[in-house]
Amino acid sequence: GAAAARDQIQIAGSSTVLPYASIVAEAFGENTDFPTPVVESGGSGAGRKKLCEGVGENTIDIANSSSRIKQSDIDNCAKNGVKEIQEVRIGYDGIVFASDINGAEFAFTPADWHMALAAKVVKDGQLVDNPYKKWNEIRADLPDQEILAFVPGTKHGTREVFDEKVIIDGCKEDGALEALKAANGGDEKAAEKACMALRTDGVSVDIDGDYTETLSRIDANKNAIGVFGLSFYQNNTDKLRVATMSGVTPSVETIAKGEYPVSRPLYFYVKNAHLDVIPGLQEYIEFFVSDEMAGPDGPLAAYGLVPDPELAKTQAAVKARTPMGALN
Amino acid sequence: MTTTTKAATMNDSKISARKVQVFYGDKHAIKDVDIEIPPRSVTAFIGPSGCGKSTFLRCLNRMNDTIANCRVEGHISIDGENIYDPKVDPVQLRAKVGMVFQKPNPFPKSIYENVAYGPRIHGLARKKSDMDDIVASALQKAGLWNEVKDRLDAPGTGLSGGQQQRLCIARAVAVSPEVILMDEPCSALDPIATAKVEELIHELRANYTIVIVTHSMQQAARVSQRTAMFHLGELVEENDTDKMFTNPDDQRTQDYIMGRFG
Amino acid sequence: MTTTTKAATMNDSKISARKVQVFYGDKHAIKDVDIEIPPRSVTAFIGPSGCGKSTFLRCLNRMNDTIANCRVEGHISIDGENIYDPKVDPVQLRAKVGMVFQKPNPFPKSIYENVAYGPRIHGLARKKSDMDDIVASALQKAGLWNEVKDRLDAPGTGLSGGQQQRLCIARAVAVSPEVILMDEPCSALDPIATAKVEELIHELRANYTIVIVTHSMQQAARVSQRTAMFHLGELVEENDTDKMFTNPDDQRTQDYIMGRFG
Amino acid sequence: MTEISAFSASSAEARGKSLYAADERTRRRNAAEARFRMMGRIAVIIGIVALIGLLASILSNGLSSFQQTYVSLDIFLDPAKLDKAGDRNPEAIAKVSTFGYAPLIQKALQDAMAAKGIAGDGVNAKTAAELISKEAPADLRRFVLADPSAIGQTVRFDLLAAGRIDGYYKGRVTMESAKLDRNISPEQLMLADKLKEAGILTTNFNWSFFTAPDASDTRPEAAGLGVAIIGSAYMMLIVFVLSLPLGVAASIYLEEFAPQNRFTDLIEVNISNLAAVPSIVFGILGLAVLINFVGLPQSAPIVGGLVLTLMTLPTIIIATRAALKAVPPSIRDAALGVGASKMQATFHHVLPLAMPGILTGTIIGLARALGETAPLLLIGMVAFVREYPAGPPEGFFDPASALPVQIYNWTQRGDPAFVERASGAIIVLLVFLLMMNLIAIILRRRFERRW
Amino acid sequence: MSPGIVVLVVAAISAVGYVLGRRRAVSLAARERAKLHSLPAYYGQTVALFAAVPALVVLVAWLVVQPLLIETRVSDMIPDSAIPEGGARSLVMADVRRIADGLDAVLARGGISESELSQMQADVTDVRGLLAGIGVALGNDVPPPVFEAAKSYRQISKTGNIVAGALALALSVGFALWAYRRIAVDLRARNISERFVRALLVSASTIAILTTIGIIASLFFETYSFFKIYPARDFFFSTVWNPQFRGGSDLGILPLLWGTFYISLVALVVAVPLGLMIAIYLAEYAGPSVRSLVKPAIEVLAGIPTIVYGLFALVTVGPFLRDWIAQPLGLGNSSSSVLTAGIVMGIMIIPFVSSLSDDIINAVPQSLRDGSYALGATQSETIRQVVFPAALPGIVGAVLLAASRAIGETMIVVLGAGATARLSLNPFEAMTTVTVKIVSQLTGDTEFASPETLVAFALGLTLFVLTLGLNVLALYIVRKYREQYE
Ligand SMILES: Nc1ncnc2c1ncn2[C@@H]1O[C@H](COP(=O)(O)OP(=O)(O)OP(=O)(O)O)[C@@H](O)[C@H]1O
Ligand SMILES: Nc1ncnc2c1ncn2[C@@H]1O[C@H](COP(=O)(O)OP(=O)(O)OP(=O)(O)O)[C@@H](O)[C@H]1O
Ligand SMILES: [Mg+2]
Ligand SMILES: [Mg+2]
Repeated sequence: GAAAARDQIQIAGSSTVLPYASIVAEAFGENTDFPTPVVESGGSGAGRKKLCEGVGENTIDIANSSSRIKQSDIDNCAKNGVKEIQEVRIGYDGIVFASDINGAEFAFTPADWHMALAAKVVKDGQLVDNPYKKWNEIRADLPDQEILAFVPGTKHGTREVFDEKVIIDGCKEDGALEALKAANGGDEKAAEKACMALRTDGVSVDIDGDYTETLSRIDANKNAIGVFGLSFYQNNTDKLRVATMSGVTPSVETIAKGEYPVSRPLYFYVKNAHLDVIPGLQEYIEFFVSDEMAGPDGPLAAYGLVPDPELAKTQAAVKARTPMGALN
Repeated sequence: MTTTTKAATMNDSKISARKVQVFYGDKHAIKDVDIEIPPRSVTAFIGPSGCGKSTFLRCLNRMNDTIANCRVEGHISIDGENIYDPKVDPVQLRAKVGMVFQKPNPFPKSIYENVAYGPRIHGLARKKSDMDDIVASALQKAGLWNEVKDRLDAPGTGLSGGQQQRLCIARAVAVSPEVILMDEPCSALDPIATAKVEELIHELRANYTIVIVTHSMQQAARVSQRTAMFHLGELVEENDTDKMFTNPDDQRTQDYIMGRFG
Repeated sequence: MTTTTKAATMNDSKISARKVQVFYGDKHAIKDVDIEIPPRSVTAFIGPSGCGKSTFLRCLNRMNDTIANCRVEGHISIDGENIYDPKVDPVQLRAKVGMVFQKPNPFPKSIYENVAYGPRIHGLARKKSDMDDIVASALQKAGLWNEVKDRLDAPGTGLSGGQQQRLCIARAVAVSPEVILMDEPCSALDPIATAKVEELIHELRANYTIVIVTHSMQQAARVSQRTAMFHLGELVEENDTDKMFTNPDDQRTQDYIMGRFG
Repeated sequence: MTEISAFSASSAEARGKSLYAADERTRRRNAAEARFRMMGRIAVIIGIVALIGLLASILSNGLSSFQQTYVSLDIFLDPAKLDKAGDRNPEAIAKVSTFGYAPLIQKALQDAMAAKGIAGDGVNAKTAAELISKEAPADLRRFVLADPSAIGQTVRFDLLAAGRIDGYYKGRVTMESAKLDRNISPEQLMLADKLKEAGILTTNFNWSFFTAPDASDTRPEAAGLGVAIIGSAYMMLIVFVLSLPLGVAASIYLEEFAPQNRFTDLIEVNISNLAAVPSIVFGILGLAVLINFVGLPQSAPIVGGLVLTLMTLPTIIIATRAALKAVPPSIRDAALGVGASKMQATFHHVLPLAMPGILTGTIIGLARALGETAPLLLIGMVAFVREYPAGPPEGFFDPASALPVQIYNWTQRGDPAFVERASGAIIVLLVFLLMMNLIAIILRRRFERRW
Repeated sequence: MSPGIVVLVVAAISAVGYVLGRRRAVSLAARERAKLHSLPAYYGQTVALFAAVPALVVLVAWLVVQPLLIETRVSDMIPDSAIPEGGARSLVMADVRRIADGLDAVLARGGISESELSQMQADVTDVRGLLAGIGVALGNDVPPPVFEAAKSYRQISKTGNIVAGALALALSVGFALWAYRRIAVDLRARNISERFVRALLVSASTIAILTTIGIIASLFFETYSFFKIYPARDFFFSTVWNPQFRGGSDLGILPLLWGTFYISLVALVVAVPLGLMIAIYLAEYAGPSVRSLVKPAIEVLAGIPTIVYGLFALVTVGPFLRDWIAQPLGLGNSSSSVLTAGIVMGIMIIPFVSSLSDDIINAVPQSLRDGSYALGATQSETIRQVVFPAALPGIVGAVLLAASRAIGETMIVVLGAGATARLSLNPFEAMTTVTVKIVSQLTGDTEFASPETLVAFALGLTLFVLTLGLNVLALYIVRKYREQYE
């Protein structure tokens, strides 16, 4: 009944981390006597909220997150008695731009994207409503193809990276940031916000679903460009043609080396109070960050997770159960 | 004598049935009925309960079509046209041959709408005022007008049993069919209301053909010109009403009329 | 004379009603009716269609409770007990006061089940054979046995109008209530079947109290000891049947009986 | 009387005509009738065509998931690798992880190829082993742990082929796509063809699709519906057992017994409003009340079942009330008239007549409950679950997933092999639904009658 | 004595009570030559009910309360020192329960005896190993206080269970006897058991109220915190919906409400006529064999997972509408649109309209149809003017149900209509609904305490209140309309 004790690890959170977590969970279940952990999806935000619900059996042990924990989460945790949390960075997620396999080749720069999708762009020194209809209007060596982009919806962690590493960077590159700053009376924050405002005439389409939806949409609109995770692209290289960004082709190696710009770290957060209580929890997190799993030759890297160059540090921290400090 | 009467009405009979058989599943409800119903007259069907009067009546405007396991054989013609011919449109037939059912079945609508329904689907009224006239006169004919004239908007299902029966009569006459089949139209009526309906039948006789099922010998005698007597699904005798009630050909008729039956 | 009769029956009357008023929403359907119904006798309600006979009848076993907008005021008691008392269980009341409705309403079940239902819920039969006996005798009493004995499993809704009416009578007598209310029980019956039902009423009278609504003066005269005449929701006159039909106190009764009404 | 003769005269022209030849108005009316009927038929056809279209797409995508490609190998369970100490100590054997088993398979494959004289042709031992699922070492390890005495023997295994190879035989992967696909090469496919010819590679019915638990993204070929089917079955059991009686009871009260007053109006409005509440809100309710307040476990079918019950109730209640309302009052009168209590009249007469509508409500309500994912999202059932829940009733409290969850999850995964699995799961779900509804449909036919 | 067994025993007592009660009623009636007030079965039922209900109520209450009591008792036994740094007492208690369960399992296996167990000491015996042997995994070694607590936990809950069981059985037998003794010829047994059933019916219908309270309660607090950090005016009256990761989002509900309304409307425009025509065709025109095949087949439409519809919208309907209608007419070139989602959703909700209406139409008495046919009405006139109005109250219910389903749908909208909030009249443009945004904001990667996530609760509550208003309106209209006819 309800009084029975829980004996499997409960994990919740980001759907980006979910595939990696389930690979690890599966291997963990196979190779130990512990039951296979249960890995829920449901979003990083909800996962962290659940983690901070309190200490006890009917709360989860680990929250997967595709972005760093926020101060509000930590406060909430503290309020509910969840004092020690470990932050474990498991690697990096690459974000790639791809189009239909039979389409044209693209070599982008962040500025191209900003000019293509921003609501306001600088044209001939003037800040105007985005006039571009085709890629080659932006830069002559881009293909003569209508602009249509499927970008992650604003709920996705991917969108945050897209906004910051592509749109804002592009905004800086093409000079729109300066113009917007001038227009906003020098307010940097407002200017950045204005940078991120995307056009609403149907050229930039938000995707609230997942990468499979983007892929299906590209199937239905052959001349569209979609934003994908690296691992998803790697599983569908026969359907998608990846674009280079600033001349670099995205791959596990180029991202690990820091050459390809658009990537973000992935984390999970462990409730230390559960460590000695939930059977196998400590073993699981150690297993997760072990070289066998998260190392460059492990199954996670093979699946498209960019391994963390500082994995050894993480391993040590996990062994020592070092709780995370204040956010910097 | 019977045969001559028959022969006389043969040619110009309004409805004529030949060897009609009706089955409800296995049950043989009507057996080999031959009958001629003259136009512009009232024919009464009499006979003990369950003998098949309603069943036969329903054959005359093909209302039996709506009963799932009911099967009709034989030949029934109206104005010389076989109504069971596949070419015949039962809708047109029923517009021509109206019916008042044994159990009053008002629509769950207002009294006005109950009566106006038929004229409306047949397009008998151009204007609202025409329709008002039709409704009023139909209700008057059925002797219901005085009771309901103040509450034409009240639901027809909220009437008393006898009022519902008269409402159904009004509904049927409102579309002025050529033939009106009435299944015990006065069963729930008091003597005065009955008299009113009989008066209506009398009036209608001038232009219409009327078939009425009744359990009251007196009523049959009062309103009908011809009477048909059914028994156990058979047509025992069909004759002029006067003759029927004074000097029937068949012993069973005699017994039934005398109340010596069953 | 009326008053003395009333006084005489007052003490030992089976049913007594005082200042009964019934409203359907705004409509005042029964106005201030006072009546005493003696036990072991037949009381007939007569009156023109729509005058409130059924309404009043339904008050006597609280069947009006089921009509949403119906409101009853006044005082009705059976065997001296107020049936509208909150303590009274209407179910028990209805087991004691059975009813045959104006429109036959058989259950959509077999003929057998239609009759057996009442005895079953009242636990009147121990064994299957007891039940068979009850069903058979009830159907016999209602004069339906011969027509249906071979098809007791057939649905009750597949009977003819008159057969359904008798089925409902059989259903009501099968539970042997103390009082039986019959709303035009013979309206769809031929004279022989009517005679059979009247015979039944006669028979029942020895032990039961019977109230019957009828439109037939003859029937009222034949079966009832007392007659009550309603008009426009009022009780015009209540009297011994003999007196009522020969020398009524009220002019309206006289007119109605003579057919000079309306 | 004059106006009467007037209108009867006007209609007289319409009358007196032959029944064989329809007059103008009748023709128009008959045309309207024919149109109406045709509209009905078209509506039915649209419905059926939509159904067939959807089913066809599901079937064409999903039927192939009931087939699976296997590789049959004789594997030598090398004691040198599996039990170095040689004392068959279970704990020591358990120390060998699946990574330790992979070389055995690789070797067995090479041996089998050599025995059949199959050349690698540009496929080395490591890439050849990629033809075999990553699930295979786990299978092997499970086998050995269950029976340590098998170490040192050669055992024949039917191992799963990798997802891409499986897809090759289902037409999902072609030589052309393999050229572009970084997960498989045309050479590997050619090798697979040779293995197939040699009888090492076979295609069999995929029983494990129904029994195996979910698998991670790297092993689409191993993913099955076992846990999901159990989870759905548990939840539907709870939903059925609770929602039908509760729904019918509530409807009976509201329709047959409740007085017309503010309170019952409140209940009535509430119920129809609950029907309009998005299902995820029921998930919020489940999380807040059942998990956080009552303390029921996460990811458990009991919570899912209760949440879905609450979600299904309004549907059943609305359908049941409509059905009860449609029963003619004369039936109730008849029963009350012979001295039945209201309760008896309701249960003996009204309820059987309302049964078709009630069953329809149940069918539709359960169909929805079976297919819902959103409310399960918040109570933790949209999850990767590999452990089977225990038998009922304890199993109601164990983590489980559900069929729609599995479908939802699989459609989100990167490997296209999961698309096929998802369609297969949809077929299973529909079959599940039909089996669930079958009783209801048969019962409904028996209760249907016009009166 | 496990609760399951107690329940079985109570059930058995109640069954026996039924038989005996019945028998006693019958024999009393025979002895006193009187008629029983109710059927003998009802006497049996009263005894059975009295035997079962109080006992079960007490048992359930006990089961709810007992763990709480034991928890506090046992929890007191654990010194603070036994609680690890940063941990919580509740987690240690979880360990206690786990050990207690494990010990039960060990006992059940017959590995040790009860007395051995009471002798056992955590610092001597390897409890962890012992339990691991039977498959109960523990996170760490067992400190003695915890082990002692576990032992007494076992002990107390065992005693508790025995007491509860004994109490329940005593109540069951006691009430059964009392009810049995009370049986008399004029006992209103039927009324007693019917009153009980009625109480059941009433409580079943209050579940709706409880659910509503639960929903409001679970939405209210987060909504409240949302409005603390986001101005209500902007939420209710702004026409822009544009959430941002970094804050500073525009969260106006209006475009979402509009999308909800528009898409649902399209869905109903598709589903209601189609569904009604199907219902009418099946109930009035089709033969029994066609009907018995087509009706369940159409019902399958309601059971197909919405993802299938979504993909159908995305891959087939959307591009079709775009290429054949929207682009030629110059109405836009988006493959996701209100119309796409609406049409596909309409197909999905057809069975809600068709199957329920079919049952209702089928229940309209045949005599009404006969009345209409006899006036020379065609079948379609009869259906439209007599059958349909008579069935209307039920049909309204079916349509409301379909509308509700349309409002609550997410997957089809996401794939068919897109995720863009927009206020536009053009049905060929992408829009989205409140429900979609509830799901996506709730399951997104934004932090929970931000307005971007909390807005989901506000959306849920607003939608709840709005549909409540609509339902009140619908009830009012239906009532008013019905008053004319009944
Ligand atoms: N459910 C109802 N709602 C409103 N008015 C009603 C209802 N039932 C009956 N009435 C009205 O109440 C009056 C009395 O009706 P009641 O049925 O008692 O008449 P009755 O004497 O039985 O007539 P009949 O001989 O025609 O059956 C009638 O005017 C009738 O229209
Ligand atoms: N739908 C039906 N299914 C089966 N049998 C039926 C059906 N309707 C009528 N019957 C049977 O057919 C016979 C004739 O019935 P019908 O209704 O024609 O009698 P009736 O002469 O009108 O009697 P009543 O005077 O009682 O109305 C009866 O025995 C009846 O039981
Ligand atoms: Mg008849
Ligand atoms: Mg009456």
